[in-house]
Amino acid sequence: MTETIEAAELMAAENPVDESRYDKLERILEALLLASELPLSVEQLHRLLASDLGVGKGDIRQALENLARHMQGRAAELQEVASGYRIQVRQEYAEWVSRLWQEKPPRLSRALMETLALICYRQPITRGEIEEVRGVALSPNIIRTLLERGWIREVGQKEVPGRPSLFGTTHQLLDDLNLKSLDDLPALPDIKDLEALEATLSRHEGKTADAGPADVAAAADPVAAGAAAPEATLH
Amino acid sequence: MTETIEAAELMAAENPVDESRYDKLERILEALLLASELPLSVEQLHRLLASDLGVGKGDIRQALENLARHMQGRAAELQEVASGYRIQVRQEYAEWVSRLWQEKPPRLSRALMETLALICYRQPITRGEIEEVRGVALSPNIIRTLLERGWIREVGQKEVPGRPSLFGTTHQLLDDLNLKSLDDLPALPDIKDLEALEATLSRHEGKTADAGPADVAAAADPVAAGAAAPEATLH
Amino acid sequence: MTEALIETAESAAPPADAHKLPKLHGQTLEKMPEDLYIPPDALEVFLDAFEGPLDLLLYLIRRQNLNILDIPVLKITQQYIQYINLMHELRLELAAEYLVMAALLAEIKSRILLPRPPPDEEEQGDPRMELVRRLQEYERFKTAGEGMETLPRVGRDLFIAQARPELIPVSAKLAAPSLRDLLMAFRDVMQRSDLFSRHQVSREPLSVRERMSHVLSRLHEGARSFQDLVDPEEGRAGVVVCFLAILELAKSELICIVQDQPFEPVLIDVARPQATAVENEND
Repeated sequence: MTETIEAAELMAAENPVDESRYDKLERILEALLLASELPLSVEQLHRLLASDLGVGKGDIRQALENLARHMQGRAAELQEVASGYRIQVRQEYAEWVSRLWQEKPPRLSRALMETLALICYRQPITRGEIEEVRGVALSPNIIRTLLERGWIREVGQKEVPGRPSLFGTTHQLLDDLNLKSLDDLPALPDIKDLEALEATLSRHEGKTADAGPADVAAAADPVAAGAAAPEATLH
Repeated sequence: MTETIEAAELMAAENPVDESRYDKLERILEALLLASELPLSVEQLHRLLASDLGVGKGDIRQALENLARHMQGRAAELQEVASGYRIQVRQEYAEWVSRLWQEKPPRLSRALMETLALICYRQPITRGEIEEVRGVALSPNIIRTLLERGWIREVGQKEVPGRPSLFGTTHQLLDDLNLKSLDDLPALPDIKDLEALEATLSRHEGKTADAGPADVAAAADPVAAGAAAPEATLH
Repeated sequence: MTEALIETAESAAPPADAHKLPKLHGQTLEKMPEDLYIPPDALEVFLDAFEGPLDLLLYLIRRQNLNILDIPVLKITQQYIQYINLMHELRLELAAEYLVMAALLAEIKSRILLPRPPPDEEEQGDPRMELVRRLQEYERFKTAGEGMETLPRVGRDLFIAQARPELIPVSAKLAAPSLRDLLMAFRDVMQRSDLFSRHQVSREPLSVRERMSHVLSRLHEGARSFQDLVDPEEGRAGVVVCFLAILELAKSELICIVQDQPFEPVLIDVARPQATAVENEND
């Protein structure tokens, strides 16, 4: 169904002029960078593509250079940052972009939510420990955003080489989540059990909705009522 | 600090050739679409830009057209879906992009897709009506999953005893399926004319009397087998 | 596929094992109904493959390349009822819908086999008509569902291009996540890392974790005594939480507890890099 660009096709074009081969590699790199949440390093890109495309790191660097050149005059540019390459909107358009946020605050990314959740449950925690659990490098923007928003703070440093910062949650976060204390968050086993989790959530949502019609609906919903059974596990 | 493109600058170029004016509008639109997580409609774009750029909806449409043309040959494309325009990676690169994630998106079950199809083509529809067509009880998970994905929503209640919820589809579903409107869904296969059906059935009555060899093999005593069935179901 | 299944069944069930063969109406099914036999342990799997009785019926019809309008009702009815009986004999739990359909089919069958009913009864509608109508209607949506599954889908075939400026002048605050979103995110990440299975199941009061953060940040202003870190207004529970937090921090070597002289107040301080000196002493 999808017209995948075959490795063979790519290799076939290798001989006379390398142009079209690089063109395709360039477009695959563009696709990867546009879709990725995080910057991608040449090593990562090489790992993703080498076996199927038979390209070396040099080829990737060359194609990235071509990509950067082709993006001249467009609204976005290729930028190399510490952890690799990313495509970003040029700074001169930042003011326009910020209007989107004024209209509607941006949705919290999955990476940000997971990071925040880990800090809630595993604090005090270092960036390295978060990365270990999530299995991916953490974008510096995420910690920055969470700090700026006042949801987390640096609570100390871990006495290991590099003395990384330890992060913990703030009262602001509890307020924003409508919680009195972190103990109001469900315990681990209850999160594992989707039914118990739904029960806890509907209880919380009921509370915050201030016994409005939502409560009545929840009580009438046999699913919610059935899920309330494992409540015992909370005590 | 940021070199914003001033509205004035943009307006200044209005007179002799409109080319450069459209170019800038096009790039601002590109920046907005790349930065936005959700598709943006012409109305939204107009609201964001009109007062500063003095552009009309027609200008925006024209610039979007130019943008689509300029993206030809790139890895991403401009696509119009139900809730507006977005920039997406072309489908031919999907296989490469999906390598960025270790997990494949979960396959959607047949039950879920059949339910979704019923809601698409028969909305507004109740759970009971879905069950009637499918001939089986609907697992509560299916409706919940569809609601959680934002693909369906409750659009009202049917004025029959029990006042069951009526479900309909959302823009999100169309966006996720790359569609502009429900009309873009393939037409539902036709149902055979019921009169022709009746004719066929009566024609058949004669034939069924002389049971074929398969029938003989199927059961030594068809009457006994048939009579036993409902009995068994009653236990 | 069916052929392979029959072969397996034959080799696995020599005559001596006849008692293991499924029984129908108390009689061993020595000869399987044609093109019907499925090993007992596969039956459950087999049934799982269907979305209900209509789906099973459609399968029986399609397998014989028949048009819905041309169903040999009698034959299909018998096959369906045999499936159901077989599963019943094997004590497999059957969804009620399958049994309701069996009853309907049995009724249809008896109407075919018995003399034609008087005309007034026919006005109630031919049950075969109704069945064929339902089968057709179901098949439309089954097909539509299959069609929709193949449509390109965001997250599987389509990926949204995302790029942002490096810095966005922030004027709007990020909206707080809902508790649901936060917990679902946590669930996801824990499931991915499989920490659920390794993690102790006992309940760890999160307030201890929170207090650990709190104590640690207070200590950055300088060493404190235990009393300094406790807020008497919090009552017993608060003191306990605080104490547990301090123990937990000490265990993680994030703080050190020092007493310069006997009877001097115990001071709690952030762990200093001198930790290496302590290690040397231990050597």
